[in-house]
Amino acid sequence: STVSNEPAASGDGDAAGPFTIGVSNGFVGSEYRTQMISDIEDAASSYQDEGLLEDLVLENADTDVNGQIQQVRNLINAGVDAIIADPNSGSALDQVFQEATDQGILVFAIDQAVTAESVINVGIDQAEWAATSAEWLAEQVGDGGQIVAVNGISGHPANEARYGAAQEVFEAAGVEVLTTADGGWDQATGQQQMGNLLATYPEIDGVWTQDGMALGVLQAVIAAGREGEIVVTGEARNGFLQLWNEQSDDFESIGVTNPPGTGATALHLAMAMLQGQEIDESQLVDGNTLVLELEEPVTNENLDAVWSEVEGEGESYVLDSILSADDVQQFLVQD
Amino acid sequence: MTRVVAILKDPVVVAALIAVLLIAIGGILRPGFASPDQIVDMLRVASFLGIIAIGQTIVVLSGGEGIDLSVGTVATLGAILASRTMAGDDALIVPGVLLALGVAALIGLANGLGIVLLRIPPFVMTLGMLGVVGGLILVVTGGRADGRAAPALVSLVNGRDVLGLPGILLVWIVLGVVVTLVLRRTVFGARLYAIGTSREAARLSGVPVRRVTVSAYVLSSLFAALGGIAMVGYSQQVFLNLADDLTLPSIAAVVIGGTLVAGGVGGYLGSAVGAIVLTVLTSLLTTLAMPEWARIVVQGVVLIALLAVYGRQRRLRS
Amino acid sequence: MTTTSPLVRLSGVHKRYGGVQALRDASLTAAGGEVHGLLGPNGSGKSTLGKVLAGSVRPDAAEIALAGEPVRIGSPRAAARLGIAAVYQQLSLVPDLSVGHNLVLGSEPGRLGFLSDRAAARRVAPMLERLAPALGDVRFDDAVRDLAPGQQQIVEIGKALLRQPRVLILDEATASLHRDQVALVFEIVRELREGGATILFVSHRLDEITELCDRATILRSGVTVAETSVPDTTPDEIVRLMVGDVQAVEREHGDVPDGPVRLRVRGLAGGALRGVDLDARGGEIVGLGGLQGQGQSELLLALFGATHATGEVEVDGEPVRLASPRTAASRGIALVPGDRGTQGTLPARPIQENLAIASIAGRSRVGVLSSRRERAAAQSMVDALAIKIGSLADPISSLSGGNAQKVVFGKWLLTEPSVVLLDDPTKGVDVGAKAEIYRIVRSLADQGATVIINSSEDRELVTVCDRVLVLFEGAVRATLVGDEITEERLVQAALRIGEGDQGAPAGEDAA
Amino acid sequence: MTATATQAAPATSFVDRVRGVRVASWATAALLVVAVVAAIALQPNLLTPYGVASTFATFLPLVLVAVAQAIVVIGGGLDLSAGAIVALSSVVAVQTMRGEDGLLLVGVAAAVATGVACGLVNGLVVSRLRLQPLIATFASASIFSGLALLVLPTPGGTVPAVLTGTFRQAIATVPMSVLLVVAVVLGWLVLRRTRVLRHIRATGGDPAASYASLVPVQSSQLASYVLSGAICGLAGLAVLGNAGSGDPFIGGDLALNSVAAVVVGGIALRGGIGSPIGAIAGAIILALSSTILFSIGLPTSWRALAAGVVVILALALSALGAPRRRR
Ligand SMILES: Nc1ncnc2c1ncn2[C@@H]1O[C@H](COP(=O)(O)OP(=O)(O)OP(=O)(O)O)[C@@H](O)[C@H]1O
Ligand SMILES: Nc1ncnc2c1ncn2[C@@H]1O[C@H](COP(=O)(O)OP(=O)(O)OP(=O)(O)O)[C@@H](O)[C@H]1O
Ligand SMILES: [Mg+2]
Ligand SMILES: [Mg+2]
Repeated sequence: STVSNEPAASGDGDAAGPFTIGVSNGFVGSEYRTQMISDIEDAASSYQDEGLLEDLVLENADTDVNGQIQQVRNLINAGVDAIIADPNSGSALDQVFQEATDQGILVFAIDQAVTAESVINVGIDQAEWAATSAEWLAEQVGDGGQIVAVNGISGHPANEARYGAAQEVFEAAGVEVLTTADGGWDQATGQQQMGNLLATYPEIDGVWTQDGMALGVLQAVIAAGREGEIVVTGEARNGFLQLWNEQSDDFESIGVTNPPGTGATALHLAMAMLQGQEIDESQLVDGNTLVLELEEPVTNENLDAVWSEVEGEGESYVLDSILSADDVQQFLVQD
Repeated sequence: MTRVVAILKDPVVVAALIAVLLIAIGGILRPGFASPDQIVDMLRVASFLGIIAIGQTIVVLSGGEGIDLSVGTVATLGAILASRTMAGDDALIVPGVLLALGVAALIGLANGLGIVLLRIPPFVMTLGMLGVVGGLILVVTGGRADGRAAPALVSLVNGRDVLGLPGILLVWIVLGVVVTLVLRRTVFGARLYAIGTSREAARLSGVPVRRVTVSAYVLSSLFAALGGIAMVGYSQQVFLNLADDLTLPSIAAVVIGGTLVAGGVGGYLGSAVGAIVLTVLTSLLTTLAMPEWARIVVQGVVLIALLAVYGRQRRLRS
Repeated sequence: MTTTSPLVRLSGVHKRYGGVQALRDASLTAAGGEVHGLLGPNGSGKSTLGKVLAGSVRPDAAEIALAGEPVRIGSPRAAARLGIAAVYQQLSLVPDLSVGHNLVLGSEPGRLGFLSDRAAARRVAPMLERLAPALGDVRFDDAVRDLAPGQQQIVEIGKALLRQPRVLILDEATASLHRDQVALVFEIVRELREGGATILFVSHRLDEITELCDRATILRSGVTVAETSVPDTTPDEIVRLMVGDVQAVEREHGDVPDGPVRLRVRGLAGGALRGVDLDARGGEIVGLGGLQGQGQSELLLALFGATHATGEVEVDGEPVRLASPRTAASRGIALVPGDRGTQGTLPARPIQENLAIASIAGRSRVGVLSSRRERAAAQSMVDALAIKIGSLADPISSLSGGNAQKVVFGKWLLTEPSVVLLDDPTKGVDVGAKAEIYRIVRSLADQGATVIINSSEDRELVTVCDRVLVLFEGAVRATLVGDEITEERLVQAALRIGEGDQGAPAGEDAA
Repeated sequence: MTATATQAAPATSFVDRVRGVRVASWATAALLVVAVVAAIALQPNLLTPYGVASTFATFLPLVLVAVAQAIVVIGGGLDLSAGAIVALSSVVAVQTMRGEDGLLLVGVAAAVATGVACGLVNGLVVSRLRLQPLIATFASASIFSGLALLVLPTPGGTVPAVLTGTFRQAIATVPMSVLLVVAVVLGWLVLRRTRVLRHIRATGGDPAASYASLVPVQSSQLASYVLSGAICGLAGLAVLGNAGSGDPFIGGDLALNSVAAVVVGGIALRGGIGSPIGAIAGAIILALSSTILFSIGLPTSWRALAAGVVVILALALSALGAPRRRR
């Protein structure tokens, strides 16, 4: 026999409410995740005021995949109606997500798409995100240009999707990638790695890097006094924008937004669906992925405007975009 | 001849030779690797690990299975507290550093008291503390580190102001010399080695074993915080997990430097060289074009090879 | 078992430890059915030679023949296969395992990798029974860690005997045993000898050698210097062979000096102690006698603040808090502990540091040491006590037992103590060094210090003490003064108290 | 005195056997009871069939790794590479099974063989090269993680339905995951009666004495790592059963968590004493403590701090309760 998957205690599935939504985040060591969680909390508070949302249950801790499996099971046992997860793995949580959806719980994966078919992925297209900055860089260094890449963590699905897309762009544009190094999506590590690369690859024209490391990479380039000759892709984060803003006007870069607010967007979707609305399957890519449009990237053209807008947000602020409850209606079946 | 052999058996000398060898190999494969600028850069990066390894050395020397797994997070916390306080202002460096050191001292005190009074083994006491400090960082920052190093601190680390070298190297050398002198020429040093060799014999020789043990863990946290502060001078902004990953390398540096894990034998010079060896190794692997998995594997293999050179324990049949 | 060739023949044995040549062309020949003494001063290589035969030390060169057959002994397991078993000077028991599991360790009965405790118990039971007079009520399941040192030593011997060896090495196996325990061991050894086995017997107790051994090989500085028939050699002659001509220490105690009481103890209790009262004057050497394990060591440790105890202690009329060795040391109390290896020395550290550690704070300025003064202080002790060392920078582990013990003395002499507590200070120390240690003790007293000494050897108490307190069950039950102190009186006193109270205690109390 | 011999009979009575198992120490037992009661009181859904099955399924990987770690620790070693071994064996298993039910046994064999191979590397490095276990296994963890990345460059691959299905099965209403945890306990009860484990224990207690007592010290150390590697291989499968897919980074926290579990389970890190049963209890206590902290609804920014404090308290309690070496 199989252990029965009765619906969880309070998950009645009706459009009645009030509902309980669980959030599982398996990594708290970054400002990005902090902003993601506080975006979700902000979005939740209006539903709570309306009495539609009874409780927002947060599972938010540094842990490995096994720990996150436990997080999700804790949420299931707590009887939530929907789960929003920023998964530590693109595939290894499939089983537990399946357990959740089997019990009638809605599951949304943000920031990192998962393969479980019953889960709705909400997020930007990582490949498109990477291609945007890669194309910009290829244009800057031109055909025959030589670059290095500072990646996140090899083997991490987002990293592979991003670097894969960037590689295609570079190949097509005739840009040569001399080598790659992992910066672990960590500014200090990125800075160290870039320092090593600068010393040993003196001939490079540019660096392609991802968010979470670009500030470190740029600092290494500045420390070597080569910010005038080496083109660096950037990130849409205040720390980087500030340094960018301090440079002379002929220093160019690009920052493509990877919004932490997808979590809040997913919350709006979740609330709508809990209240009986259905997702418009025709808009789903690969059957379960809702691709959010990229914001206009930050470039020298709009830097001043963007910077004056976000300057007050603090150094760790990540440029954001959150769809509102009304905005998400576009993804739902309208009756 | 025998003197040469004796010198070659000294772990510090071996480690130093290995560092030179790695730089030479790097220089042959990628000419820029052995350039003075790159060497200075690697030393700069090694200094963070090296300063943290000071405390780790003291704790390992203190014996009783001494080890401090919390140094990485304590370094991060120190960096966060200092940089949030100084907030990019030179005038606030001193309060920032003092605050960081004060909190670090309390953490070290907690480690030491847990080990001495509650008799929790150091490995797990400091492992638990790793979690506590990680939690403390979240409470203090609310998940956003938001700190900025003061310009003077940045130029100390990133500038080349002292004889064309970064000031942090001078700081590191001074700290290293002071610690070496403290270990060799002070009552504290003698007592530290004594308790590291045999807690019981030391106690029966009138050594205040508990006090010295607790001091070792306090010092460990203090140097960890200093290392973290140096690191925020390098990265300029502070991040939630800035120095977290330096814990196990700091232990590796101590062991590569020839300090006995059982305690009582060794010194800081070896750990400093060990920190340099590890940094050079990582840098070398970065610049050699190979798949990341191969880098990770090679890193492990080389570490084992390094340890096998002289980090071996006694034979049972001598 | 009758062979024309000797059962054991070792020759050309060389072994070097770093800078120390432990064995230099040593040799030994012993026949079956013989108890063969292996004699020599501390550090002469007795243990090393034994370990070469037992497979636990790898010699640099050696020729070994058993019953005429040349053999290579690569490990203790190889030695065991050849019928060689050893009882080492350092115990080789695993404290976390039970007595039974220790006894069968390495040769556990069982099938297909699974153990049979039942079979093990069957094998062990006769041995426990045989050893009971010396071991007391010790069972298969008792943890070795809970046994008294003497009992552990007996278990160790039992472990070797269970292998039914044809060559048995006993390396100071009797050093921590009391008289009756020794008697049992001797009985067993004689049985083995009857069965044709060879027993290599190492001891610093001359009377044991003369009582038990048939022949003896004498080592000096790693070289075999003589082989002799023991019954045909006088004890003096043996001592002369071992250490050359040493001046025997004359019994030298005068009247109890008068003057104020320096150390006054009232109602000291805790652990094995049940209310000890004691007065000792400056210049007086007070011995602690009685059966072993009646609280002698505990008394010294308690006076030093090293174990928890309650009661009143005064030094020169001032009360002393029994808080820690540190407080005791600051009041001029010093302790030379019983276990030199784990309590007395810092093995990996240089001789200089070992000498300096207890008095280090007094020579420092604001915590900073002057290496010149440290060296001078250490050197003064090396000279004063005639400690034989290579260099002050050598680790103390490179010294022989006697010299290491002198370092422990030196460490405390540097604190200029007024009360000196000695716990079995000549255990495992050779005849020559012993005599020097007695002189040191005497000169301490002459300089006005109070010395309290515990000894496992009655003769030692007779030789050095002005007064002996006989302890039983944690309290002083009798006092012998001056000429009353003889070995006979000491034994009588110890036993009579025991009988008077509750019958003869067998061996030691399981503390 | 003749009583000595007759009383030397082995511990064969049932009571003695139970006592022989020695559930670590009273502290561990007490903590376990407190944790279970608190978790159930705070989270009644834990007692639903899904709650029980999923909770035990969650325990299983850490329980297995804790047992593996306990064996190494009892043998006087330490294994910081346990997590990496779990990751490597799980990705090797995923790649060999390719999602096909028929290849399940091949996958199991591959996972265990990988674990054994890793254990062999650790064991040889520690026993033959005589490297300090802590730092040697830190280094070997790097090797195993790198290889995991080579075997499965990016997360993916499907796990055969039989394997994931097993976790949801129940036999006579007892969830499979519970039975598996019980099986681990029974497995240990068998293992502890073997010569090799006696020798591992002796070696951990005092290597020099064991060597002199004819214990094959090197082989025992090697065996402790190999055995532990094999169990980590099984943990790799348990992880797959939970995950349903492969991931080269899967075992991140397992190594340090297993050390904590071992200590909470009353096993001294110096070796020679304790029982993996304690480690199993330790693993369950730690896993439940995170459930408990979740259920009492602490603000999230404080939860990490609270978790750290709880771990230290648990360690302190176990350290007080654990048997201590006599001075
Ligand atoms: N493991 C070792 N390392 C270094 N030196 C050693 C070691 N074992 C013994 N020695 C040295 O070898 C010499 C012989 O030592 P050994 O223990 O054989 O002497 P012994 O005759 O048994 O002395 P004792 O009577 O004190 O037991 C001594 O100088 C000793 O210091
Ligand atoms: N010939 C030798 N040379 C150097 N060291 C040795 C030698 N033989 C043994 N040893 C040392 O002795 C210790 C135990 O090794 P040994 O091989 O004798 O036992 P083991 O491996 O535990 O037993 P076994 O191989 O029978 O299973 C190790 O520390 C080893 O380094
Ligand atoms: Mg000896
Ligand atoms: Mg072997």
